[in-house]
Amino acid sequence: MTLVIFAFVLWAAAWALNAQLANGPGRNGAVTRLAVPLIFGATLLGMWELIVRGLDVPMVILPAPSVIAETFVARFGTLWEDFLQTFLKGALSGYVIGCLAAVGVAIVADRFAFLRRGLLPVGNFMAALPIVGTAPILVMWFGFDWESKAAVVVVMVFFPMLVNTVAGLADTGAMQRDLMRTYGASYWQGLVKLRLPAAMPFIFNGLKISTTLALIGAIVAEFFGSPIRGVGFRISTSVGQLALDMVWAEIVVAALAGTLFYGAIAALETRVTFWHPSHRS
Amino acid sequence: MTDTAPLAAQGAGIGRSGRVALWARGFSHALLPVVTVVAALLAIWYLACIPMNASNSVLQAARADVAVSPESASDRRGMSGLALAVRNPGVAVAGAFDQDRARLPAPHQVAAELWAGTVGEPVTSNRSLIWHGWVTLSATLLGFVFGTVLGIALAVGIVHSRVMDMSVMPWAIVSQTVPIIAIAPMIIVVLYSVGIQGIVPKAIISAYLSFFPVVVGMVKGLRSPNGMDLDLMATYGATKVQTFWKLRLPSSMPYLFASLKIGIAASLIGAIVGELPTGASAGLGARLLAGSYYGQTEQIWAALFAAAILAALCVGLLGVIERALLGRMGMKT
Amino acid sequence: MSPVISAKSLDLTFQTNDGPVHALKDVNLDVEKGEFVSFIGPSGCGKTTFLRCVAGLETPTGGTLTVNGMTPDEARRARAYGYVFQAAGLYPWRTIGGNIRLPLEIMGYSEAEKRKRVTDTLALVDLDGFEKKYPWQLSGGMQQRASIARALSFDAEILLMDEPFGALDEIVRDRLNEELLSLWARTEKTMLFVTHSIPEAVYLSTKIVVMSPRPGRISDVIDSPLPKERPLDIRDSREFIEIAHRVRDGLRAGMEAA
Amino acid sequence: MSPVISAKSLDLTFQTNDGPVHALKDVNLDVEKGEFVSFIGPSGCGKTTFLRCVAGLETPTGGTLTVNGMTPDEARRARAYGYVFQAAGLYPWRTIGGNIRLPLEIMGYSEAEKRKRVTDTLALVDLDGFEKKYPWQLSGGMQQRASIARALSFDAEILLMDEPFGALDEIVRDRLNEELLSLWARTEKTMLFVTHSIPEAVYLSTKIVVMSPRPGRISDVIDSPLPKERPLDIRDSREFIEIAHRVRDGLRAGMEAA
Amino acid sequence: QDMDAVTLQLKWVTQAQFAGYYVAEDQGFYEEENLDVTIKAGGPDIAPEQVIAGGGADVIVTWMAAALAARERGVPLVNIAQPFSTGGLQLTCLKETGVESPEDFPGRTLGVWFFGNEYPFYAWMAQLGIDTDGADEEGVTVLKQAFNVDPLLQGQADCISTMTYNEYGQILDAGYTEEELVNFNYLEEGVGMLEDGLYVMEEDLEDEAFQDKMARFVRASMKGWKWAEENPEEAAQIVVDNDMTGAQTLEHQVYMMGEVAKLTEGSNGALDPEAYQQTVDTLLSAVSEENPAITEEPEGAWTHDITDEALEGGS
Ligand SMILES: Nc1ncnc2c1ncn2[C@@H]1O[C@H](COP(=O)(O)OP(=O)(O)OP(=O)(O)O)[C@@H](O)[C@H]1O
Ligand SMILES: Nc1ncnc2c1ncn2[C@@H]1O[C@H](COP(=O)(O)OP(=O)(O)OP(=O)(O)O)[C@@H](O)[C@H]1O
Ligand SMILES: Cc1ncc(C[n+]2csc(CCO)c2C)c(N)n1
Ligand SMILES: [Mg+2]
Ligand SMILES: [Mg+2]
Repeated sequence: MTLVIFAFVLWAAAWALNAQLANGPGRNGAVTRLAVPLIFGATLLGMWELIVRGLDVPMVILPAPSVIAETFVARFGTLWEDFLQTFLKGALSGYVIGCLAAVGVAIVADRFAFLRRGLLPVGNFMAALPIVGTAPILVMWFGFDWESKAAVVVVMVFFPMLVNTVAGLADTGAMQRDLMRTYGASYWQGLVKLRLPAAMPFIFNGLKISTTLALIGAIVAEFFGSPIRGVGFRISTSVGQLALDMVWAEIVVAALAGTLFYGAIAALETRVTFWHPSHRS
Repeated sequence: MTDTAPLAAQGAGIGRSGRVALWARGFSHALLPVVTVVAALLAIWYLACIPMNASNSVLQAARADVAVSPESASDRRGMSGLALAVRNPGVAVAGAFDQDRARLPAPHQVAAELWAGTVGEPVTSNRSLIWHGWVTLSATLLGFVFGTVLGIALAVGIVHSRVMDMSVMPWAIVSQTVPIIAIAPMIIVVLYSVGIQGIVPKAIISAYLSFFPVVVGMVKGLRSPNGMDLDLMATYGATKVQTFWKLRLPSSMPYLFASLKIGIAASLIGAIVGELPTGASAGLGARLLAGSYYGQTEQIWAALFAAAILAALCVGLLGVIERALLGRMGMKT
Repeated sequence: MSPVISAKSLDLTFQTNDGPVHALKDVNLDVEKGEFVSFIGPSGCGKTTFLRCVAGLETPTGGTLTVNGMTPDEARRARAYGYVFQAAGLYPWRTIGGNIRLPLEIMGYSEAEKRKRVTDTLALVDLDGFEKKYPWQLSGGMQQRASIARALSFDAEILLMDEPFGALDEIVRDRLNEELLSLWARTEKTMLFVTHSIPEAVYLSTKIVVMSPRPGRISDVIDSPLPKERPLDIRDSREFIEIAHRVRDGLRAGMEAA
Repeated sequence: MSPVISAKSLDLTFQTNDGPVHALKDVNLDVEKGEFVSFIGPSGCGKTTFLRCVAGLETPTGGTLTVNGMTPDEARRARAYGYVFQAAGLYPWRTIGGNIRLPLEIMGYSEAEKRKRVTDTLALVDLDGFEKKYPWQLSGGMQQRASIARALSFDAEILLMDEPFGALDEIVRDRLNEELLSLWARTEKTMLFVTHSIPEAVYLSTKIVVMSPRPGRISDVIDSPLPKERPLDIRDSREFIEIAHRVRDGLRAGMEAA
Repeated sequence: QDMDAVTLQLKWVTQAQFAGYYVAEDQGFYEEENLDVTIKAGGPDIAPEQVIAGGGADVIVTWMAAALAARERGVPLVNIAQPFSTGGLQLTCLKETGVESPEDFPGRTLGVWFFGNEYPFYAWMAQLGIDTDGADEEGVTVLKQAFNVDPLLQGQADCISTMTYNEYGQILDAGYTEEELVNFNYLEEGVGMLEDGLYVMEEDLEDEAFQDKMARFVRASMKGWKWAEENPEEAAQIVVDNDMTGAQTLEHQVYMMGEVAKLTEGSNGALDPEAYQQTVDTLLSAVSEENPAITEEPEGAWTHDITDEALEGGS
């Protein structure tokens, strides 16, 4: 019980420290910006550890972070193999195919107003659907290896990407478009020099949303059949083996991969859409 | 009125009232393209049934002693559906649209299954899609309410406290990279062990997925008043609380609704995912899974479409509320 | 009688990422009760900044500034002034009446008082009958009048106006100028008015403050000899053109010195 | 010599959801080569619409309009004119140089030619050294000059300008007016210039077209007797004030008639 | 008077595999024993061992391999009864692929259920000396099979796991005949393991009242099983009535009941120590990294106390 009390003391202390940092003199410094969330995260982990130990939570219900960390190090080889299978083969390939296809279709839809007016409501509708539900079907169609995972990811990222890109391509000011007309620009010139650059903030918005979707899609699909590696595979079999430490180690892998993926796209966004008001320093 | 529209003007067609003309224009502008696209998708679907179901069509034909090529089953193994359909066009077309365990059921089969599941069963029956839909919907709505309340609360905190902004926001993003499907069974079991079961665990998964768009949207919304709007409040010597109720909250409404629409869709996904691996015995997710266990593809598709319709209804309803509320607030959407 | 607003060697430097910006330097100005003071000067010379200092929205980094003998912040809390921004800035989710009621709600007026004041100020700016309309249902000029009404509703002694007519076209602007003058004549408020337009400044003011940039300071203060009663075509008069000339010269001199 | 631009009983009606809007009615106008024509009139009188018709961005519903003897659409394809919009409208993802290069890329100039023209036009509008900067790193006045440079870069005979200085303050505006005049004198282009400001119209033009609204039509065309050489203080001259008066009267008459 | 509450966590969704419990509930056998039983259906990712460890159930149905594995991981499960005297797990192959005997496995793709069902498979492969890390001359490709027969029907696997009472029937339903299929029964291959036993937590058993409750529970459950064996049609109907998904068909459940009856036939509920020992030996014969079921001989993993008491009281 003392450990639990100590957990809350830790919380209060860390919060006070963060309040100091966030409102103190170095409030805008890079160090503070990094330190505050890290302290917050570390506090959560610390509380988790203390509470699990304090309440004697069984390992098979919730392992302590220290145990998870040990497993993470000890089984790193397996985790790496799973990461390659799920992330590189399944999620990433599906992400690339899905996003490219969506941008392609969006460009075609942008060319033909009729198609756009028809496709956009349908796309909006589809983007709101629980597309994960197609996972069992796609696994049946594309087999149990990474191809079916990629297929699920393609379907999942396609519609958000399509809707964003179409919206982006249309997001040019009337004046910007008129300018192109005064130059007697051709359709393709207008596309390359005006609409695609103008659409970039939207496209990146779609790309960012799609990162998490891609990961979820790939992992969910593994629950419906997979080779004997992969994050989703390992999670479901480890639950069966009551190896909860391994389950959490895989969750850490997924969260790390997802965060890095998101971060990479966000970094790319800052470079490509540096001109957008939200990115100007 | 000095300008009277000439008879030849657009939309002044003979024998049509202006309203009809306007409707007709709206139709050709908005509805016709959608109908066309949907029709095209249906056509593609029907066409796809032929190769997708070819191997089974051919197998069944062979069983019925119809000549097929190649003749031996082991030769056919490994051939693509398209190749089989090309070599046995008649058989493939004949068998494509009414199989029991089709790889891809035809649209009318799915429609029939949907019809049977909704109109053909009393709503209290465990075979009724309406009943299963309600099971999923109730978890969705509860989770949506949890998620929205949590999301708004976090957003209010983030906007007003710098510490929260700096520490919570990054972790909110990280939280969404955690594969919820992985923790879904654990959430359920852990809650089980503290005596919570039924709708609440699913709702928690829903809330987990739906709080994020609400946080992001509300933070944006609560920060949307520009410097001038805020300064105006300062010139009145308004308190933080007054500024929140009279300025920040009203101006966040359009953002709130935009994120609520995303949130409810996410919430529905959460409820279905919560029903998938955890052996929930009812709900659209359970239907989906049961369909998969017993090879009932029509049942999977019907559950999928039911979920789609549910999503559309939820989002549509939010849209109606949005228009009514923002309209009353004098904000055009 | 002591001045309503009194600035002594006022200084304000903004700390920005690109280094400090000296927005106001050694500004000295006294404004007496009932004066109409216009501020004119090129973009970035600190007109808005000065007004914001008076309003307590910005804190000077040097010198002293008193409003009604208090610090600007105290004056702000005492609701000593109404502020009108460049754009009307009405809240779109409130009707015109609701917008005018806003400060009254915040300041805790009684329901009856609120109703009365809304009706009164709407009449003052000639917008009776528009109480239930939403801002976007009104023209730009009407919106701007509503925003003036909003600043008038709680009857502050001082009115601070930052380019209130900047976004309007010349003809609407002329009319609003006339109305503003008559309002001022009736209510005897103290007015601080920022503008970019020389004719506007000359037409409205009893005192014109010409400012120049980098760093922002006062380069000339011109007391207007024009009578209080000013028909629109006073702008073609000899005196008017002379003052306008002096203002323009002041502006140009400021520009070249910078 | 036949006129560069010739409009005969031009008519344009927009079909909107609230019914038709008669934006231009029976507009007749000839513009000779090398003229500087200003269009002035209250908001909504059809100034922009007329310029857009000339540019082939809008299709008249009646009458005839020729540009260089061609239809406006042909003229557009032949890149007969440069167009400057009210706001600078530079593409934010391109540098100033990149923005000026844009029309050249589209029209397929050679790399060397592009480089040369960008340098030349930047010098013309006094922006040398800013080629590598992004639009948002420049002040509003500089952006507006860059957008003029963009319209000049491909050396069209006609320059259409729709309130290019509307968003700028009076002093910057004065300077750009001077520069525009000298540019016009040097290049002998034909200018069509929309403005809200009477002094600006009078100062710049050889011909002032006064328009009035509902429906938009030309209420007066004033040929300016001012010499081609115009120092800024010509604005205090008798002649200048007289023309300005006539323009103002024309405007007011148009308003009342509507 | 107050009835004693018992929560039973099943390993899988509602189907005739668990008919005995549903029958006992439906026919009032539990009530006769003064028990208020809640039957919780399982699912592909519900680990009953985890549920009972968390306190969500008093007694669970699971396979012995999974129960022993959990025991080694600190969830001290004890087998108190074994209604299934033999097992129904098998590997089913299509003849047309050319698989006739285990010698044909190398180079093939085999569908395997995980989630506790993989232990017998790995034990078998170890016995055969076949690698499981990829299809070549010595090895097979293992596919984590979802709980359906698609991989076989869609040609993605040469052999898949089936239960005699469920998936095998589905393959037949899909149009294949017995002659077109080859079955490898794990029991016959010597790597059978006890299925569907009843397990409780060791510390609970120290409580007399709990012991008594379980004895009554087992007695009533076995009565349910025997009733189900004798009345397969009615039992199937009871199962269908209890299935909330509405996905089960009576026809399939009758088939399943018939096959399940062959597995429960002859069991009075008491665990056969020999069968237990065979399960343990098989598991210990194939300890490896991917098959970490158990590493040492378990102690006290079963008891006859409950069944003894149950059988006594019943007779
Ligand atoms: N919050 C701020 N942070 C940093 N610099 C500021 C800030 N506000 C104003 N400035 C700078 O201070 C100077 C004066 O600005 P101010 O807005 O007072 O000018 P102004 O005279 O009102 O100009 P305008 O006519 O364009 O409104 C400018 O250089 C401006 O960039
Ligand atoms: N695309 C359009 N569709 C419908 N009506 C339009 C359209 N463009 C302009 N109008 C209407 O045509 C009339 C003339 O507009 P125009 O933009 O030419 O006026 P303007 O003289 O340029 O006004 P301003 O000084 O405000 O720019 C206005 O009543 C306007 O509402
Ligand atoms: C304790 C227990 N463990 C595994 C199975 C395996 N199993 C038997 S049937 C089936 C699929 C659906 O019928 C599965 C996975 C089980 N039944 N019971
Ligand atoms: Mg200002
Ligand atoms: Mg215009």
